[in-house]
Amino acid sequence: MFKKILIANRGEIAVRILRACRELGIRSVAVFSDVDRKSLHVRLADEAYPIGPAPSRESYLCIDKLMDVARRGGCDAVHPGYGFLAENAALPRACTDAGITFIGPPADAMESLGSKTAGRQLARRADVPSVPGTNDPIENPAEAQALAQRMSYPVLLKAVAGGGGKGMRLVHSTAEFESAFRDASSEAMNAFGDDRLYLEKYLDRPHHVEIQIFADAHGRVVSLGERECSVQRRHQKVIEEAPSPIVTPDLRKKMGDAAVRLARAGRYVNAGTVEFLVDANLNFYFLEVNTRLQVEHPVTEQVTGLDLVKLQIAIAAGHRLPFAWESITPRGHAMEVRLYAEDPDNDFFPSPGKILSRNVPSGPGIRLDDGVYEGWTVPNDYDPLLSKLIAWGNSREEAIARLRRALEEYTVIGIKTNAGLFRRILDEPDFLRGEVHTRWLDDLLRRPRFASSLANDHRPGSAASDAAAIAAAIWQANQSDRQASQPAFFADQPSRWKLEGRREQLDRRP
Amino acid sequence: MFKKILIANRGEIAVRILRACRELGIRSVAVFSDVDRKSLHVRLADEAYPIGPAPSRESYLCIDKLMDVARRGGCDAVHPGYGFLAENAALPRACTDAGITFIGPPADAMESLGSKTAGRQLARRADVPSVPGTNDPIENPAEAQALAQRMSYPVLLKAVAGGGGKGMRLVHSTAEFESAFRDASSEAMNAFGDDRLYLEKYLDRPHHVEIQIFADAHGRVVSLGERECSVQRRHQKVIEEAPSPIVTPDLRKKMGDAAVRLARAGRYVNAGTVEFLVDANLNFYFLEVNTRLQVEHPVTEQVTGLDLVKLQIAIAAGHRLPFAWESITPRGHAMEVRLYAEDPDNDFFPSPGKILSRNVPSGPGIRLDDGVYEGWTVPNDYDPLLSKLIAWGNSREEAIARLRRALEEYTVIGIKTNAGLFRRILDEPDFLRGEVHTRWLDDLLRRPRFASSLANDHRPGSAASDAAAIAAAIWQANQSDRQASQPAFFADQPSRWKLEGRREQLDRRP
Amino acid sequence: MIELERDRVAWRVTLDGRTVAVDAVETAPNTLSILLEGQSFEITVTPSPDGKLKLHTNGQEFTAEVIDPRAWSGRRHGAVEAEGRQQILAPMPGKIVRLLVKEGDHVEAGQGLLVVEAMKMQNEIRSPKSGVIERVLAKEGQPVNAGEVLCVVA
Amino acid sequence: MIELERDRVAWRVTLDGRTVAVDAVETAPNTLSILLEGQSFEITVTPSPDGKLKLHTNGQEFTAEVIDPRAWSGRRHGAVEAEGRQQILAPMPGKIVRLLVKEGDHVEAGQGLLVVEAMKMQNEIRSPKSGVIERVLAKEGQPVNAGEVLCVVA
Repeated sequence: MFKKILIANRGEIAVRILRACRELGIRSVAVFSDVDRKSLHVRLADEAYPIGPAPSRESYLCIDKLMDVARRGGCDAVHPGYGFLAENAALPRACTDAGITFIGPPADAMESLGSKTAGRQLARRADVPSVPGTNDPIENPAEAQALAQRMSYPVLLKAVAGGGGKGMRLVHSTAEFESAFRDASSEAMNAFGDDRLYLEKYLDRPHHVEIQIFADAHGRVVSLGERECSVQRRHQKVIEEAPSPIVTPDLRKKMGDAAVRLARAGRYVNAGTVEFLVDANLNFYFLEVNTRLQVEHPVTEQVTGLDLVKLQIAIAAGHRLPFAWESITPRGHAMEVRLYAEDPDNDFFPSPGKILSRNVPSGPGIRLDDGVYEGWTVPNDYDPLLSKLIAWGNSREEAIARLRRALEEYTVIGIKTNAGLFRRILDEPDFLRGEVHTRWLDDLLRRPRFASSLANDHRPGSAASDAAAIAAAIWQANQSDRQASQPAFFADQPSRWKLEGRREQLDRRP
Repeated sequence: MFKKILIANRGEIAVRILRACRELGIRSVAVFSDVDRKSLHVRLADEAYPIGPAPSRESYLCIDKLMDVARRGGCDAVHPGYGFLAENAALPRACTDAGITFIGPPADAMESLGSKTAGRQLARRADVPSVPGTNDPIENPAEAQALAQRMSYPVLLKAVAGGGGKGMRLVHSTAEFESAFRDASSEAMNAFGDDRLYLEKYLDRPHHVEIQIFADAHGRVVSLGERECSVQRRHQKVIEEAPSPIVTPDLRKKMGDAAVRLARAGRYVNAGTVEFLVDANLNFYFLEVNTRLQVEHPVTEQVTGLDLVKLQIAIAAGHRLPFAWESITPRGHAMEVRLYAEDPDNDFFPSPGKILSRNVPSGPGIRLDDGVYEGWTVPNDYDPLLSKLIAWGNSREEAIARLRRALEEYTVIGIKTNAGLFRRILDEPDFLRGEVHTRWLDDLLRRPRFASSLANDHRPGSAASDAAAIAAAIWQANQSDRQASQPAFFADQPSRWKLEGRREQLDRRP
Repeated sequence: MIELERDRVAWRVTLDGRTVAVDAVETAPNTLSILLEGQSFEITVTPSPDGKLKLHTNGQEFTAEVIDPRAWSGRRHGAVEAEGRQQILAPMPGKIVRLLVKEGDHVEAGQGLLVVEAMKMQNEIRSPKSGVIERVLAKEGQPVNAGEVLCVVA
Repeated sequence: MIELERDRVAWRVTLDGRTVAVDAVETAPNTLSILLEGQSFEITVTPSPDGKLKLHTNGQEFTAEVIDPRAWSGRRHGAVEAEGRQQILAPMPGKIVRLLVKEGDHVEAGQGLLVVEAMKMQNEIRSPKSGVIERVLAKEGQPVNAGEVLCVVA
């Protein structure tokens, strides 16, 4: 087993990895940029070394600096976490050159499975279905129309040069095809100076479901089941859960087998995630492979009882996957929310700053993968993920109830967070029924807040609203007293005074 | 189901219960004494009412005040937690009179199983072995000698009026019996004015193992497996775990069956714990029944996945135990430590005070059942339990590694805690092998600290010791600067000065 | 309309004219635990740059603006009393909705003199000193401008 | 023996005569994050009533006593300089183990003058001002009493 692992990352995932190291008796080496000296991962690591200025391209993305720390610190392995260099094949190559083990897939497997086009080619060879369509430009509209017929409508016409929805048309029937093709090509020409189109099957409100796989260096590949990650804001996952509310045992087996076939075809080793879209008829289509630990790995850990980071380390050290793992049965249900320093009133724009005080939830079924602490200043320079809050329950209902309870306990003073977004999502009937798709949250956020169902005590004029108004008045009164520093207004002698608050101005926010 | 539950308790268990209520959509009503207005359970409850001055006999033990709050608040059930009134049959009786459901056993079952002597009589009827011996005074020494022979030595002679070891003799063989009897009676006469003795089988280094049972109001009784609670300081449990490292599947079934028989015999309903002593030969002996939720219930929750408080509430509401629960198989291993505000340098005397700052552990496998928060002042008036820290792992080794890791992350400024005691226990080879008994910790605490095994970096002159010395010097320098308030010493301009610390004085404490 | 009154340890609160039992304590900076007729609320207060307050409780968010009537009378009463003859001025444009005193009345410091409505909020103007109402210039129903003399306490 | 020296942002630390790289920051009240030649320690400091410090790190507990030599020279150097002729007095009973200057030497404020050993600890006595050593009364190996004049800086 390794003696010392360099963690080439920061924030909650660096903390997650160093905790695994500590539990295994392996020394952990953190790295930090100039703004991260006081970061939690630096405080908790066994060793920590500076690697340069705040911009990540001058610190966390500098392979040379990382390898230098690894060598100086006598590390025998490197864990990349997720993000930064985690899917950059140059890092495993540099590790190999330095005689240090990379905790992740080999560089070749990373490249052959990690790139979207190479992954799709591999998927075709491994008999894993991808979203049907022409990846090459359409030469002949009539031929494309015939293909659309075979794929069955609706289909999407997309500009080869496109992006941002320009030159894109949703086609519902063969009758619409010709005019849609004309419109889309001319729009594409206007927008990009390139009128070429390609054809893709349109998946109506698909679920994002991904399979966690593990492969050892001895040819064994296993699936640890799926995660449902359909709740996304602009293609960014915000809530993940395991198991998926739509996946049946039969579908689980089919998707797991497909993911394992793909991993074998790519000679994959270590942890990986095969992402699929699943349509309403439970057809699944390969999307891409993430050749690393996922942000959302804890939900799989909570239902399987496995520690995926420790598994990654063991596999990198050459251990075999024990046979028993193929027969692992998930228990209960787990759900994760990603708590970000974001301003919900300003389109979830990052909102860094100093955490003046906070209450974090705890108790039965609650796990917090924390990357911050009270008194710390969230820097401006990186992804503003603060912590991941994970709830486990015997059932999906219990997991949701615990998550909702934990979110009520969670308070932060000093920075804005997206916690309110999750409270809102957890009240949505669609979500509670598990009927969400990858565009569901974006749709929801376009709807006015008051249209959604609300518990009675959310309404203005409720006890909560009264209490908030009273708190505002008292806070202001205390504040005035402090600013005035007039001892007469402190509690030493009864002082009668009044303060009036405009309760009419008290309105509820999302 | 209930609409509103009065929680007749405080601290972490009140928080634990109100969390269950919130997850079930039941309103929670807290009560608080004058010193508990700012307690966590008051902050987190849906409602909270004052019940009088700090002394518990004037607040938390006042059935009248509690019933008054329950009536005024419109509660339809009362949960007593543990301690305070939890095993006082007057509370369920008062509830019955008020037409409010008591979440716990009926008053009669509480009395028939809860008292030590009544419990033993019931155990005899239910064919559950107790520690062998004469519960009645010895009339005839010769007869007693014959009985001792039949029980097999060693045996204990104990003063009927006794306590504190006076009039007690450990007898190893029949040859010693007569003189031991003489010595013990005369000692008992001198100490208590009563020379009567009784005889009990001496269990050499027994384990404390307890069975968690649940019984519904429809005659169904199940065992949820055992907890090992042998690590005790003066008969007070400090670490608990599930499963027990010494219990075999066969023993688990036998003890579970015995516990269920006993519960049936006592017409028990709701959660209860049957405590046993287990000797080196895996013979088990009934000790007593705790007719309530135990402090250590979370370890059972972590391995079974059940929420015992929710189960209690469901059973009190008349629900049936589902059949499936009999077939519940524990997963992995869980271990709990009880974090107290205690001074380890002063014989673990309670050490209340203000929590100026703290870091609480989190991450995989860690659950914190918290009763306090930063900025709160632990009052002088109650049991100084701060929080329970529970670690779950796939194996006992992993649970221990996670607990150790979590304890390293746990820091508190402002009050003293017993956290260091657990770090010490978790390093003990006996404990790691599961070879502990009810007197093991008391023995350990009598041994000098340096005799125990230590990692190298614990020694003076180590890096940790150097770092601590440096931290002391820097802290003192900063402190002096602050007190002096001389801006010249702040970082604006380079200021050269020296501070010398006597590193020789730096010694390591337990 | 919320009115607060602080005695030795607790707040007495009037909510739309109804007195409610409120027990408020600060548990952390900008965090209040409020017991409102027994109901427990943990409320965090975040001041906005625009002077409004954001309030979070149990996952709900509210926005409030507090207007301190002490600012209106130009001083904080309850501390030392103002001395000499005092003109009571309208603190902002509004409408006199109620006169609480008439000329010749004896008033205590802090006693309400009249009620001004502005921005849909009613605000009581109180006496900065104990004394006698020398003159009342305001009339019920009358609109007033900021700075206008409403009455005089001597 | 630990010696500290602070430049603009960091501490330079000498540990038993060996310079070590230390990066120390305060992460919470009485909580220091120390990087000692790369090793990371989170250390909480609890002052005892007896003036000693309790230190916790990673579950280990240490006790330390810090004696600040600035107290010895009667002032903090590095701030304003003392003025006029200065007698350097022994701050406590001990033994002169080393003389660092001789009569006629020019010294800077803060420069070491001699080393006194007391309670098994060596403490450097430094000049409260820049100037010239007018007289050296102490001898190496000589025991001294508190308050005894050791040298004079003019």
